[in-house]
Amino acid sequence: MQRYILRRLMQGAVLLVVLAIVVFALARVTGNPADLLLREDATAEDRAHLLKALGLDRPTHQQLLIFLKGAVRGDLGDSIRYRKPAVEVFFERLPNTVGLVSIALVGAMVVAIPLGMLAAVGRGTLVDRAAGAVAVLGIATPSFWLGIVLIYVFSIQLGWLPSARMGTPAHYVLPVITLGAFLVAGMMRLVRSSVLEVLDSEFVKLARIKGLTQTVVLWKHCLRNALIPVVTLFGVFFALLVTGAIVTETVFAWPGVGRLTYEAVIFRDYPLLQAVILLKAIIVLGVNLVVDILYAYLDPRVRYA
Amino acid sequence: MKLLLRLEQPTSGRVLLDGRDVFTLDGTAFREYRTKVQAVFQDPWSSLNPRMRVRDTIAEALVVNRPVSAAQAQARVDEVLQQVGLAPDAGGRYPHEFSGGQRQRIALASALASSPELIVLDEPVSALDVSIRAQVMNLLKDLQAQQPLAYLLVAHNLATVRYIAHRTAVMYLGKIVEYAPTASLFRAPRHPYTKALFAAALPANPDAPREDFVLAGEVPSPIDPPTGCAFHPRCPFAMADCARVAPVAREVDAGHLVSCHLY
Amino acid sequence: MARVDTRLPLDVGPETTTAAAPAGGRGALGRLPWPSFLIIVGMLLVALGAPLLAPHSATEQSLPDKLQPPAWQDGGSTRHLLGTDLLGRDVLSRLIYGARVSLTVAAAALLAGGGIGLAVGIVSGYAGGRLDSLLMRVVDATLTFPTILIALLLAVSLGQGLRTMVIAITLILWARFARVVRGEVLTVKGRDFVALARVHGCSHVRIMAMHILPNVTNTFMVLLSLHIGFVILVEASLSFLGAGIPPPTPSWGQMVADGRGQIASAWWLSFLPGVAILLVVLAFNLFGDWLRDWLDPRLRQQL
Amino acid sequence: MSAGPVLLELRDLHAHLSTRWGVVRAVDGVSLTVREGETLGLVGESGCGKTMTALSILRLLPQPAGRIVAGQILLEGEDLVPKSERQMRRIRGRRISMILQDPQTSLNPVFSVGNQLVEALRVHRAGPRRRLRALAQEALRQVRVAAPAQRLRDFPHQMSGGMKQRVVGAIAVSGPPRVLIADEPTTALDVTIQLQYLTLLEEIQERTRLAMLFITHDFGIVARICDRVAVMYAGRIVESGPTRELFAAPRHPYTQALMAAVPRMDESVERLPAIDGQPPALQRLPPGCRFAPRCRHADDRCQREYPAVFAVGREHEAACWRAESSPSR
Repeated sequence: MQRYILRRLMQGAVLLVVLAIVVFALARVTGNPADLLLREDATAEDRAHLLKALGLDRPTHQQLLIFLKGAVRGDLGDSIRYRKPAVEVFFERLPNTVGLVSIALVGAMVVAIPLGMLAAVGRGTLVDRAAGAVAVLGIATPSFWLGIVLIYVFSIQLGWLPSARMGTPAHYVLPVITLGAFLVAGMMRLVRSSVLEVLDSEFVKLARIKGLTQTVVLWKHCLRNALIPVVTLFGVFFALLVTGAIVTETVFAWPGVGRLTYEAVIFRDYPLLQAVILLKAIIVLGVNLVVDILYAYLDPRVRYA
Repeated sequence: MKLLLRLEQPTSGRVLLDGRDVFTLDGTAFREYRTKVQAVFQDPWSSLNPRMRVRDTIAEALVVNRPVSAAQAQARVDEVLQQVGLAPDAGGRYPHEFSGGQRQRIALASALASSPELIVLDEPVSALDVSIRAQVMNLLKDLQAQQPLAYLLVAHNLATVRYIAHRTAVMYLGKIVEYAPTASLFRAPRHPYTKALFAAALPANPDAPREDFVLAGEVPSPIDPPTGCAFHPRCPFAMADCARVAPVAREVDAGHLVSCHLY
Repeated sequence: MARVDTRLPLDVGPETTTAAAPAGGRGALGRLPWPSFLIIVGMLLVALGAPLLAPHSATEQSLPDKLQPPAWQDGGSTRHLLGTDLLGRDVLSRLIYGARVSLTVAAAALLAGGGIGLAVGIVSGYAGGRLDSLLMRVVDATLTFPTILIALLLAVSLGQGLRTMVIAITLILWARFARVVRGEVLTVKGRDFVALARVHGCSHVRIMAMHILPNVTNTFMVLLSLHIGFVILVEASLSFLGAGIPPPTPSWGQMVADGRGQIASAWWLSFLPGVAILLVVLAFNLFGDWLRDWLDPRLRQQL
Repeated sequence: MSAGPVLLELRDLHAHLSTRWGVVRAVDGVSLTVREGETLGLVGESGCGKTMTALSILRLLPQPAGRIVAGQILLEGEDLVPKSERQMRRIRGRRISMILQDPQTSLNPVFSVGNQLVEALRVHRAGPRRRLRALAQEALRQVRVAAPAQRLRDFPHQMSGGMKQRVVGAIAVSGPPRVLIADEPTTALDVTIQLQYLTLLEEIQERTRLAMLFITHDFGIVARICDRVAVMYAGRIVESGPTRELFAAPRHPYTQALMAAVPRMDESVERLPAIDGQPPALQRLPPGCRFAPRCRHADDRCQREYPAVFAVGREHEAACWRAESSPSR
């Protein structure tokens, strides 16, 4: 197990270096990053000045080395917009996103797992159809649009809930629903199909031959087996959300890393975007590793393999 | 078996066809080999490409190895379809329209198309139902009677072997432990493993004597076979030598070879 | 031609009824989802005939006409059936032209991403060994990385536009296709007819082309249909974030974004393009589900 | 082995499956009896309805496709068909149990063997964990698993197929049930392991005197362990009788043809008489005798009318018009 983790960490490190180089290269290949920073009325002198300040006047390979060295030390350059280290900006925002995402994920699981199981057990019944319809809708609804509709209905028309920024617990409600809608849909589908698969298995047949009650069959045999893909998905979702709650955070002006990413794009804050992407990659890799370890714990076949 | 079909490479040793080493063949000689050796596999549901017409499957070995015209290929397809007892219009259809027994006939037809010298039959009837099995076994016998054709039959069912094979080799963990004319082997099996196999095979006769020669233990992994005679850990007659020295084949009867320290 | 397992009529084992049991109440064999189908056909027609169908120009501004509500609301007029935006542009016309953008991006990205994925999947699965593990490592790395970030990064560095959008989505798509196709190739490869093809003397290229490819086309078609909705959503999200097709070319995601500021006074600006996205994605997804159930029920578990 | 009272009796059982290919009459009027301490072999080719018969008895037909449409299932005289799911749960495992065909998938891969065995024991008896654990060890010992204490901690994937099937056997007889249904339990096993397993089943039966319904397609297995045989074809039982008598003088043309078509171990045959054609699809059954299209003796009546069951010997019955000439019952 330790060797496995070590190997995974090594692989992750390689991946990060490759990604860092790609991010670095993209900025250079497509033009000088300095040009993105300069105002349109900047003079050639301003430009030269900026180049020197950013170290862009040195040969490319030196720039790369400096960049990588800095990255290893946790220095990914300064944000242009915020005028402070990009890493610092990122970590200021991170807790807000993690908070939002955790609530949405846990909420979605609480709804989706029982619902998915219910749909699987009552395959073909009204419950199943209703759940199926909800899932299909949830997946097809663009979350930015859902967010705006929710704001319109609950903030503007009804005035029940705040529409933007953080503060009270009430601020969480709409963003959580927006994120959760998609999550519930995806999870429910997955739980349903994996429970169905388990229900059709021979060992469930044997469990029923033993005379076990439906409850035990469901909550012991089905849940554990069906949870395996869900756990995988949980990790994937968590990573995706921490990195990809961009849309929701933008809609609700949520001061998290997603909104930060959006700002970096809109204001062409390249150092910040660079930092955000690399840091998010680290989060994704870390979460995936944890998921795989958890997976091995849930499924003994993996443990000894 | 996979080695013989050159689907995999051997670690040592040679495979000879008509006296030539199969693994050194290249170019035209190898193409020729591909036409001379054909195969029929166990599972009729997986051995036909569902997206190819029966005709194209049958003609494949011909088309890819020899310059033949479409008309020649078609003629040959009709010929072999008739040989395996299928209607000529079967060629234009897709495999899913056929039952297991018919599919196995198609598989046989595609093996026959290039007029091979040898057909490897890997458990050709074990996936078929009893009532279909006899049809296919009879067909195999008829085909051999009509043309010069050698079969290498791989089977675990002793009755099938007895019905089709002229000579029989018994394998345990990758080694041939006994090799004899079928009649001789069934009259007097010598190797303890062969005996155990015979005891374990259940004749369809309630009055058959019960030789309760039940083997203990399970088959060891072929990756790490036991030393000496691979069978010694399960052999009721194992002696001290069996664990150390691998036995060599000895002829105990006309053409009847056994690899066992008892003989 | 559907791959129908002809064993079923004979073999009444418990396993056969699994496939036979009504699958979630939907997806009965051959029952086309008509509403979805109509939406899809409608959208195709609208996109193709946009210049003929659109009552106004999609980009022409007319400030006096700004923020007119849809025809059925007070103050609405039949001149602008779905109202106008902040710059006085006709919403209906913009929606109609927006369909073009969505479909163009979807078609181009699916063609490129799907094609690459199919090729990589077949080669990777068939070759196996080191090439396979190398390619799959790349696929995994691509898949773990969040979609939207890739696109944002590209948009910022390559500049916004149709080309960037297609490249970005292709980068995301190929890995998804490659993984599923490879899995399918592995099962096809394990079947006896592939070994027999080698016994028959077929070359590797012939085996891939004649034996593997035709047996993964169903899967590929299903994958394509199931990803149309996904691509449209990604395109809309990127446009919403301002990293999509640059204005004034209308795209649905961008229309939702533009309407946000007026949500309190002119709800239709954000709402209507969103409904369009929802309907179209829904239609494509349902159609894809149906196609999957019809062509390849086994895929249900994987997708 | 002397046979005791009838434990399991099926009376004209019909079970249907609705599939997308139409209604499959998987079990179409099956009647049979199994006595205490007796093994009845249910023989037939794949898809003839053997497994569905077994699942019907346990009321575990695939849902919602499968359904018992008529007939009675009498377990010690008590009809199981009208029983609720709740009542059935008390019966399953304790009074009637089953061994499934494939040991590889019969055990849940994510729980240890001990966990699954204890679970089966706990269904029918309460007790402290330690005691159940000891009982589980004893159960494994009885199916001749070496080092049971260690094995209990193993996960299924760490065991060989034969070993897993022993565990499944231990679970099945832990009730201990009065009736055991074994559905091709050795088909997935090696020949040499198969004999070990059959011997084990015989031992268990001798000890507990349970009634066994043994489903197989292999006449060799039937000859070895069954007291009586029922031959099934296309959803119906065409012939049944004591093993020795049925093997010596099969009366139904299907049984005759089937037995003749099996190559023999003990004698060399030049040519086997094969049965032409193939079994009918169960959703498109012919109106008369199901075997008529393949039967060389079939006449008009066979095509029209399904034959009644005629007694052709002591406990020996055949569903064939040609058996009518024998003393009818």
